[in-house]
Amino acid sequence: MVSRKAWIWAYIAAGATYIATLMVVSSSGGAGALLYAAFTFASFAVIVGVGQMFVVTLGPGNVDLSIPASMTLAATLSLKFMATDGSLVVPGLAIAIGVGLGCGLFNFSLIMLLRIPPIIATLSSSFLFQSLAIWSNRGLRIKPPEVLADFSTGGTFGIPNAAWVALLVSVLAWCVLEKAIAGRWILATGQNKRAARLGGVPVNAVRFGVYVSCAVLAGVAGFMLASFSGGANLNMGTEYMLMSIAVVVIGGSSIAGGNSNVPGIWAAALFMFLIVSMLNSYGLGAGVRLMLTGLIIVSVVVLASKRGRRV
Amino acid sequence: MIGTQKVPIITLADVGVSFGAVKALNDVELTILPGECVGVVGHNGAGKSTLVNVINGRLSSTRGDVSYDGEQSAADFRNALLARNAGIRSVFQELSLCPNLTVLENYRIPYRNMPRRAWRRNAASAVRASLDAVFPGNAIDPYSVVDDLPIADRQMVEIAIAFSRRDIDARLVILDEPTSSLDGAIADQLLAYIKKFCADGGSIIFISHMMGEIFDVASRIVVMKDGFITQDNDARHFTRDGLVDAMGHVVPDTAEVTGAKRRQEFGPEVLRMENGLNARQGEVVGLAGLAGHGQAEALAQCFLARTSDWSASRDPAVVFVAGDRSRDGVMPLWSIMRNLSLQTLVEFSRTFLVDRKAERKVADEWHRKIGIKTDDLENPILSLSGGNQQKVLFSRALASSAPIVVMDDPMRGVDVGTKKEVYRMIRAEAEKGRTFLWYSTETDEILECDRVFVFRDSEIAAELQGDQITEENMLRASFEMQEAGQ
Amino acid sequence: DTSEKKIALSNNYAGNSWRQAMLESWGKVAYMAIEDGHVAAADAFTTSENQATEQAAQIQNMILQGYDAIVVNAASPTAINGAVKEACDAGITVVSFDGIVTEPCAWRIAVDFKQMGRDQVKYLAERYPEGGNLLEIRGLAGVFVDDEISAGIHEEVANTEFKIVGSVHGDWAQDVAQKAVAGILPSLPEIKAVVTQGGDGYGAAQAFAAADRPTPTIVMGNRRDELDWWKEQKDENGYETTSLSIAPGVSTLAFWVAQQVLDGKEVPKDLTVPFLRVDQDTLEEILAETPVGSVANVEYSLDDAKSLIESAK
Amino acid sequence: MSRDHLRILLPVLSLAILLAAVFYMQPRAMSYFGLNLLFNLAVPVVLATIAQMMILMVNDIDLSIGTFVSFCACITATFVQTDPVVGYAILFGAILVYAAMGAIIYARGLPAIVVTLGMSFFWSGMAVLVLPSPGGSAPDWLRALMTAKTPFLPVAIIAPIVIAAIMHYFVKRSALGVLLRGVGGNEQAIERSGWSVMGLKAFAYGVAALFCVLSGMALVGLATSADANIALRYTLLSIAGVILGGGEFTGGRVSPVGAVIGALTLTLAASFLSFLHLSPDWQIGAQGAILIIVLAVRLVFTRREALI
Ligand SMILES: Nc1ncnc2c1ncn2[C@@H]1O[C@H](COP(=O)(O)OP(=O)(O)OP(=O)(O)O)[C@@H](O)[C@H]1O
Ligand SMILES: Nc1ncnc2c1ncn2[C@@H]1O[C@H](COP(=O)(O)OP(=O)(O)OP(=O)(O)O)[C@@H](O)[C@H]1O
Ligand SMILES: [Mg+2]
Ligand SMILES: [Mg+2]
Repeated sequence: MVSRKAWIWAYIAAGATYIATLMVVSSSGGAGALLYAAFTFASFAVIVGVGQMFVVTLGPGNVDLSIPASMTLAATLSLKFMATDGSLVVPGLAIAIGVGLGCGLFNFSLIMLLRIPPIIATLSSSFLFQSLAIWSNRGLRIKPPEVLADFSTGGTFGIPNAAWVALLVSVLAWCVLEKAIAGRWILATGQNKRAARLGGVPVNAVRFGVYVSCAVLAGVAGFMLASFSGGANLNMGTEYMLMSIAVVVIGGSSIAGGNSNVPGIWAAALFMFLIVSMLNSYGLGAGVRLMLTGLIIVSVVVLASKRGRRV
Repeated sequence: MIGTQKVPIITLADVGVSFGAVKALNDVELTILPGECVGVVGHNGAGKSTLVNVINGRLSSTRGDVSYDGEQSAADFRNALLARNAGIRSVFQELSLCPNLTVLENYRIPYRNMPRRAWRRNAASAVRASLDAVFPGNAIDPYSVVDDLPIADRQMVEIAIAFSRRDIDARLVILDEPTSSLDGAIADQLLAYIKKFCADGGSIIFISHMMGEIFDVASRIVVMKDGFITQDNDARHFTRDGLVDAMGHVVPDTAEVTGAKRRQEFGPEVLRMENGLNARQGEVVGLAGLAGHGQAEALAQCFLARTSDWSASRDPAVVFVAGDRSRDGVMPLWSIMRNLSLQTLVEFSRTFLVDRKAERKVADEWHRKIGIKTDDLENPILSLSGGNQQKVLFSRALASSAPIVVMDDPMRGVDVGTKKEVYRMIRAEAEKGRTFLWYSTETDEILECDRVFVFRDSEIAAELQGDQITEENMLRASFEMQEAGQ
Repeated sequence: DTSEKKIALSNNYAGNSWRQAMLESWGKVAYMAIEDGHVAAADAFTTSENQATEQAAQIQNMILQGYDAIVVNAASPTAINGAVKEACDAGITVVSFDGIVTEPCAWRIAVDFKQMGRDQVKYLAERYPEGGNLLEIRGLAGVFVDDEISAGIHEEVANTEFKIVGSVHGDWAQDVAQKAVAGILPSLPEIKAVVTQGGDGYGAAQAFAAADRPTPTIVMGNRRDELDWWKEQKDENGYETTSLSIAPGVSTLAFWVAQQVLDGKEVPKDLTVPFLRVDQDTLEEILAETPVGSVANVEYSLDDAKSLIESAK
Repeated sequence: MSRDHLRILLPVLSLAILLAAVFYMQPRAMSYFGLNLLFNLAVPVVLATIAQMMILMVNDIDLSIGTFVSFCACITATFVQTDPVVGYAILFGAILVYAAMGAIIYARGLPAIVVTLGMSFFWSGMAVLVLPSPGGSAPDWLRALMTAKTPFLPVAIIAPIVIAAIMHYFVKRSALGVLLRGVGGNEQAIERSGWSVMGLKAFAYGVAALFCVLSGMALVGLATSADANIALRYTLLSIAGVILGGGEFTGGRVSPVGAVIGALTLTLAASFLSFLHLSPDWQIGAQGAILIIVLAVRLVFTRREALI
């Protein structure tokens, strides 16, 4: 079992990588710029990571592989709808959220009604979402409205706007998990679904809420990412499949469910960005970079673990 | 026995075990000779399971010496091996079969040096032989998967495996609450077998909260209290009341506890199920019959039909007390407090946030009321002894305001003192108008009920009321159709 | 006469605008060719994931379905050789394009990716004879095209005053490229130019803008949003660069080559198509022809194919 | 009929139905040549699925199978071809690394999903280092083995049958298999009986690695060469195969025969779709749809969960 404060290690790892990168930063403003960039890009990982965390907390076998496809579909449909028209930003966001809702509902009904194991259910639905995205827009890249692009690439009080959004999302998630009844229910369901049901937990509502909110967060992340990077791609978000799982687990959540951690997600997201920057900055090739990434992830996890086991 | 030159199978000298600050065992001196049947009694958390784990070598004692067959050994991890070679075998309090394997495959697991040739056939016949010897007339197929067996069958399998033939003969078999999910008839078969086993020179350590069973089989009784062995004497020196006193549970044994105080007046009918099961307000309804005859299913159905998968109610219609703790009750990663408050979260919280103060209040109240043996409710639930975990589950349900309480063999592993306390609480709650549905494998508990439904083959075979509620009537109703069918 | 022949397109990926344009071009030419009675069928198949193993299975299925020719855009130049060989052995004509295969029995319509890398650097060397620092954005590690373009770039850089100070993998995905560039920028000195593999230019430009660094000369990859951005910059401050990529319409060329082979024509095994290049002065013209959100494209007719085959002999 | 039998019935039926549909649409497939084409690429998938099954059997999950098979393929296409001794030594070392990973996962109580996720980056990096651009070539004997013209039934059919038979014996019949499944069913019970759960887990991981190595080699034998990304999809494919074959994520409930059939079904499902001539827009989605349909059929077979 990973210890309760496992995320300390993720922060240490992120900090160490940051410092190691700074060693080769040339310009004076480089340190700040790196941090700014790290927060910007970590934000997207945090938003999807929070959703994935809720899903993972539901217990073994629960993971949402449809995040990239939901992101793409939400981004494609909303950007197509807005068609660079700045006055349609709010309905555009509503569409992204609506698409997320739809994707989550679809996933949940596969899991609940057809009782398909979540990994496979979400994998299958991701193919369907991908097809929908292709069908709806044929891969055409439509620019986001000016205001939206400005917002998502800009910053407030020296912090990227994307990070503000992610911060809001993670504070909400933290409250749900630590303070709210719903959080207790999620944790209970993750440890022992049957016992939770017999203990008065509305397990279906819990699972419904978790899958739907994960997909909605993916929709929002897709919307923001598309606004940030100048349009929706069919292959946008591909890397967020592994990324979302990685930030959850490196961040110190027990994958067996029942024990989650929001601050750790931030650390892990920053770490995942900084490690790539560090290895790129040191001019290492892709092979070495991937290898070291893997080794560092494993070491962090091993270090964060408690020695020994219960009798 | 005095004068014979028997070598003790195991000797514990001044043994102590601590879990951090908790001293689970203190200054334990114990010697077990061949042919002895030692009954171990004690309140929940007295250290019985810990003692067992020291004897079978799974726990290293923090202090003192353990010697097998008279040979001294340092307390270390090799003890498990020594114990095995000395012919010591255990049936643990928490069932330890692999549910995904067949019965015969489970036989293979404790059998270290099993000959590999045609092992399936050999294993099947060994398990069969042992099952037949311990539980004559059972119909358990060695090829069936454990998961498909009812809990009573599983317990029978585990006991049979412990007594089965292997390369090293069983000399000391430790049974930690082996009868907790067996019904009376099957338990009697086990007791008879134990007597025979001891008469043939084997030894038994028998842990139980059923005083009747202890007096039935034990040649010697060891009383434990708070980690100490307080008495260790020939069984003849104890009386039932004396034993309960020795365990030191201070429960006022007032008259109102007994079944004689059964009420006759009840409120309107609050529950009726398709199979005819019904209950009135303020009534304690028992579900009896042989284990695995559909009582648990009926209870689950009653609970599930009256609660929702989709919403939690501030005033739930029914709450559930689990007997199979690890499967149906305990949240293993959580603290005692969180486990205790799960059911009532929506009841004591006014908003969608958890009201921590109210939670603490509820937990403290029940900690006191039901005597959960811990000094900090923030401790993990798994640090509690089995019986104390059960108390937490009890509190979880009783803390709720639900008018109907469904109990699935809830006293599994609860000590005598606490049982009485719980009976009293159930009575008091019933007086206040709560209705209880109570499935139990213990006749004593069924006798506490106002009305009893006897189950057979998932149907109600008899409804007993008032003076009809006797052990004899229940047994007759349980067996009737089986005999007719044969 | 090929009017009874059936041609299949085996495509390994449909997840970007280039591939979508490629499929669209194929669809157009297939429709016309069937209308005109050139072939009986020209079906397109796409695998669900960009994986050689899946594509190999797809090709095996096409063999079973009795196609006379298979046009392949391969996930790997070597990993589907087994399946391609099986197709050839079954008497099927295999024509590969863009992602070509090395199996000798197949035809290859290749773009010289190495040359594409070299041309980028050559253009930059003309602009900046004094050299400077280069940032290289690569594609997906372990993939043939990535390796070729990168090799071309590095070879040519050796002949110039340029120095590659940073190299990142953008996985040919806009958001990944942007992220990678943003991550490495703080550690880089002033960048004179960025060499890319197509589709990453706009992301790079955004990353530079976000880091408040002067915009270097970014070689573009013919995507409409890249061209748009270039046009914008050009109108604003006379920004100059070049843009080059393989045209998605090369699928139509592959189609006609397959048709010609089926027709019994003698066609050399290796054909080369030029890549489509957009320059400072052709920018407006090509921009006008490129649909919003898509890629600059040229499609080939039967006559184009015939003349290309002639010239290759 | 026991639950175990029911569990295997579904995969068998879905494979049979799919096969019937494929034969109906494409009678040509009903031949030695046709069967070989339909199934030969399933052989490495079958091997990878067995590897995943070994891991799921001990209650873990392996997200690095795809990259590890790719790595093995790269080694096979390079070192094993040019320098057999070095090549086999590397593969053997990789198996040891896997076994060590299993031991560490148990000893430190780590979530397997995280460690294997990390290792997937590691193997991927190693593969890129070994083979920066696609290439290499298959050892001749391997090529000959994978394309051998066996009498009556093609290799593509014989190999899965042999693999299923061996693994069925090993997992379901042998005394060691019982212990391994026991680890998945009730780790504590195994430990209480004095077995080293760490050793058993390491062993299970080692066997899984062995099958990954075989999968990589089979793949190279079929494809004639390798690249660093050649088998990435095997990770999800192998999980889907085990589940489709009636396995479960926890509790040590796996079926080697089911897993093999699951892998074959998945391969066949893709072929089935390409025979349908769907519009390119929907081809990807159809793969999802068919997975959903095949798994939804389980509803009919799995009895309603006892309680919930
Ligand atoms: N792993 C552990 N960590 C901490 N405390 C423990 C642990 N195991 C047991 N204890 C404590 O040791 C004491 C003795 O426990 P033990 O399980 O031996 O009781 P028991 O007599 O078997 O009770 P029961 O009748 O309820 O089974 C209890 O107070 C329990 O809380
Ligand atoms: N479910 C069952 N019920 C009754 N008998 C069975 C059942 N399954 C198998 N048997 C019989 O039990 C005998 C032993 O079966 P099995 O082949 O499994 O054992 P084995 O020969 O010892 O195995 P192995 O050679 O694999 O160690 C066989 O005669 C078989 O037909
Ligand atoms: Mg105990
Ligand atoms: Mg009992």
